[in-house]
Amino acid sequence: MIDLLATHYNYLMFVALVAIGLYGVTASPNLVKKVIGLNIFQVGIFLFFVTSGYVDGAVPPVVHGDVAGTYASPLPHVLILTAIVVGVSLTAVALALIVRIYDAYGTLDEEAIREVQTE
Amino acid sequence: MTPVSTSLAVILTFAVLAAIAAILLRDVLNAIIAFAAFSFGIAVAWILLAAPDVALTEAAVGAGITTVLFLVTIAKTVRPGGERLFERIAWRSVAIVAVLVGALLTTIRSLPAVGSSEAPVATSRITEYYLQNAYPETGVENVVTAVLAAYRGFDTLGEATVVIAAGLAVLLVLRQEAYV
Amino acid sequence: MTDAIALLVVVPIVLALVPIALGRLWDGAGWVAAALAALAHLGLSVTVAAKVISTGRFTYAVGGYTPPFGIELVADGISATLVVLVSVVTVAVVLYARRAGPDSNSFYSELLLLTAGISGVFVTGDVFNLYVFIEITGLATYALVATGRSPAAALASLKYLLVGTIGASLYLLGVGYLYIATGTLNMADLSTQLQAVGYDSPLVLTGFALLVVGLAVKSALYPLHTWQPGAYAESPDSVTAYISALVSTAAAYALFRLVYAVFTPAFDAAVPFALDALVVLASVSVVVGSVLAVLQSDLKRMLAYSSVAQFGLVIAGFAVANATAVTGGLVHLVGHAIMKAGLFVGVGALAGVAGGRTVDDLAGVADRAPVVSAAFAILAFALVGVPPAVGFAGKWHIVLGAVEGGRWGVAAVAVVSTLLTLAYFARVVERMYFQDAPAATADTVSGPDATATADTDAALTPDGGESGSESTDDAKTTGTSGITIEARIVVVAAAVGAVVLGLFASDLIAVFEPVLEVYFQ
Amino acid sequence: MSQSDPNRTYVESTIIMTTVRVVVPFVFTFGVFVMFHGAESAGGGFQGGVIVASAVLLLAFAFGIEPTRAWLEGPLAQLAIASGGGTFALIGLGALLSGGAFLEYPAYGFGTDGVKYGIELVELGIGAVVSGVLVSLFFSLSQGDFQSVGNGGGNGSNNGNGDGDAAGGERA
Repeated sequence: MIDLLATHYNYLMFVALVAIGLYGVTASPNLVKKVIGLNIFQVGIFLFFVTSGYVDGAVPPVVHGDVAGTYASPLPHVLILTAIVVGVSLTAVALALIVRIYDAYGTLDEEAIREVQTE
Repeated sequence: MTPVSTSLAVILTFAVLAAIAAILLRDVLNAIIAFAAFSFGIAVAWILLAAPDVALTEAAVGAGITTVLFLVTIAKTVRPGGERLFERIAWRSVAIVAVLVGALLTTIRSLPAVGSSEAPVATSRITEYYLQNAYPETGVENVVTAVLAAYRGFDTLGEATVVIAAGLAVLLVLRQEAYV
Repeated sequence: MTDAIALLVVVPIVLALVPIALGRLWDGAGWVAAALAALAHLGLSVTVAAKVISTGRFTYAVGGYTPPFGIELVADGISATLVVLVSVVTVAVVLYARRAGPDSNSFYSELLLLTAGISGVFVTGDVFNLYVFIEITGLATYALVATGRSPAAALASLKYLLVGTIGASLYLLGVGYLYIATGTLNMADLSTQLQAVGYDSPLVLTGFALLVVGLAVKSALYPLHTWQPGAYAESPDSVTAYISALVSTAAAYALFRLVYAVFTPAFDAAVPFALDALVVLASVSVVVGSVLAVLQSDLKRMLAYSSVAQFGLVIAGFAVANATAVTGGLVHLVGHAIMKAGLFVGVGALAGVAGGRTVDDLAGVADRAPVVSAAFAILAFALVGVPPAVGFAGKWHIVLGAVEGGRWGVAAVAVVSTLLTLAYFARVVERMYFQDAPAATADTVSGPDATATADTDAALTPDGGESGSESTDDAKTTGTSGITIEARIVVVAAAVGAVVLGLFASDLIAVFEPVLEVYFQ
Repeated sequence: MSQSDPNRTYVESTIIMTTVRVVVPFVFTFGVFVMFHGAESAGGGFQGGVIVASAVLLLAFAFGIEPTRAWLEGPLAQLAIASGGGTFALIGLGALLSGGAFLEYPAYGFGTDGVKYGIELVELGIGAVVSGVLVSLFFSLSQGDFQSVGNGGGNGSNNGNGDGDAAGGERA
């Protein structure tokens, strides 16, 4: 078990972040905090990818002609760069929606909005 | 444990604690500050994982722009009052999360060890091909940039499209034609 | 020639930039760009389809980089059919939106980006590239849902965004598991690598589960459908028509591609419980979706829950995993898109006449809008599965395949769902044709003249609803009150399309066959 | 930053304004540098675009959001987005015209250097898109008033004291 902790620590943290994020999205009564949870959820997945590309003692994949040396795999980095940009785009749209929802209902609390709606 | 993995473990633990704080703190402003700390910690983790491009992006996007957008949003809205510092625990969500966590934890043992040079990703012919051919084929030393713009340029076109779609989306949502 | 497949994605993106650049100078830039893009897309998709029919499946390496190092696009009988479907629906919706709205430059730009995203999902041969296109599709859809005027539209959009992003992220995590197990992202490469890794590896199984759950969220299977009824009901009619026809369709197609092109039937043979579980999930979705549809009084919500059921049926067809059932699933996927788009445009048009969107509001509407009512009824019965319409062809093959594969449960569920579909549509059609309009709503119609027969362009509607009220141009608002000529063309074309496609279903199946033969050797 | 009127949050301060005036050109240049420098080390269009956008954000924080918005009024952000996206797509399409596949840089026939400059142009295009979108995102969100202006809550000053009661304008 200790052994697993030492060799797979990043993956345990990935599970932790995904769990925290999913909890935040589903449990937070406040809409802004749901979006924060969504971001944490996504970063957890990014950790999974970036860890997969890491090799002990690796340097960043900037190659000057010769290939000698240990490099981190560039592909996961590329994928995560794309995913981060997708994530911030989604966050921006979510926040715009939140501003409009606030303007209409005067609150960001999920329960309070539900009450206003059923009135 | 090598020095890198110790500092990595420390910074990841810090990030997880900051994430927990961001979710549990009841005041939204405090939650956003905790989230910014979380993003900053994660950016450091990317550096330790030899991913400076990702680190730069995380720092600029996560700790920078996203935080500013969050702040601008809550500047327009009212924060929940009350004395409690933390949220109540929602047990129904805990159950949903437990299902996912349980499923993911069973796979941990099957995953290759962190930093293993035997892992399929490290030994993949694709990784090897990029490291060997990116510079001769594109003249770009940073392999990440070469893959991003050349080998997987179609992804990157899609990514730019997502950004444009987000810009348009905010306009459509707020219905103001002044910008974009 | 083969470049057309990449241009299917690029051309809408480029034309989406035109209204952004020219929007301030020229108000009409959006619609013109959208119309041009829709026609160009049609030309390109027909080019791709023609090439597939004449020379068979082809692939395209973007940037000239050989897969799996670069991104590969794949055109086969199925993806070519679906991109033609995208073109047709885009042409119809752009036509319809000109009068029905929302008519702004940003709207058309976003619609074009959505078109690009959906086209990308259909043609890509790379699992991460698929994620990018799924996210483009998602983001553009959230924005379009929020063009609805009510605050409820913003709430529905945010809910969709939260649930949809969780779904897409689970898909991404699934891709991560496959990548960490194999080190590759190309679908064709993955299919061989996965076999080498072993289908019973926990990583592969978890990857499969995550991909399926992620895409099930996106295609709105029960109980992951929670975003869908609100999003469909609160969107403007033109948006509902577009997303109901294409967005979940793209997700269901992605599921099909992953199950057959990446995991292949060999996976099903090695790990039968994976697809068994999917069969159960899909079957539950069929039954619950149908029941919920029967319970709705709001027409758009009824059609939305109907989609939950129909996508359950399509995915059940995929999960039965024999050539007949998969063919049925694909035919129903295409047919459902046409029928549902037509039905939603029909609801929008009829609501303009009837003055409301509930089942009861439609009482006696057939007298006032005979053409659209007839087309709506045809589409309704087509979706129920009355021959010769395409709904019959799809469901028939799913049932046939289920019986062939010994899945009596799926066959039974399909039959039950057909009865329930009949139940909710019969209720609507009965109101339309066999009940008199209540006096209250009769006032909103222009008068006794409007109850005249079909194409007499008598009525100029005073207040017929949101669609045709700005009738500056009499020539365009001919005929029955409040229904624009564009809406009529679209609904009638959908009805004709559903029947014609049903008559030529065997040709459609012949186009799919070579692709499926490869999977089911 | 509190929940009050954002225009009042930004108090004019000579020191901050002067500092920002000095710093902004450097930040801007650094952003453009990062866009180009992606070929040699960490960096690229996205990161550079974000930094350029943050230069504008700095101006907004120092001089107030409204004056900065007025200063940027005009088609600048739109043109950045359209031309950035256009650059990317046209480089891809140009390769088609030169007889290659979409985005096949070598098809231009300038050898490895050609590929490198093609990639840098693409990064610049991405940078333009990202900075344009982020700047307009920021101003849209910070303004936050949409077409419900007629209902009272206009001018971006949604006073934060009204808790609970549904602010006017059920329908925009």
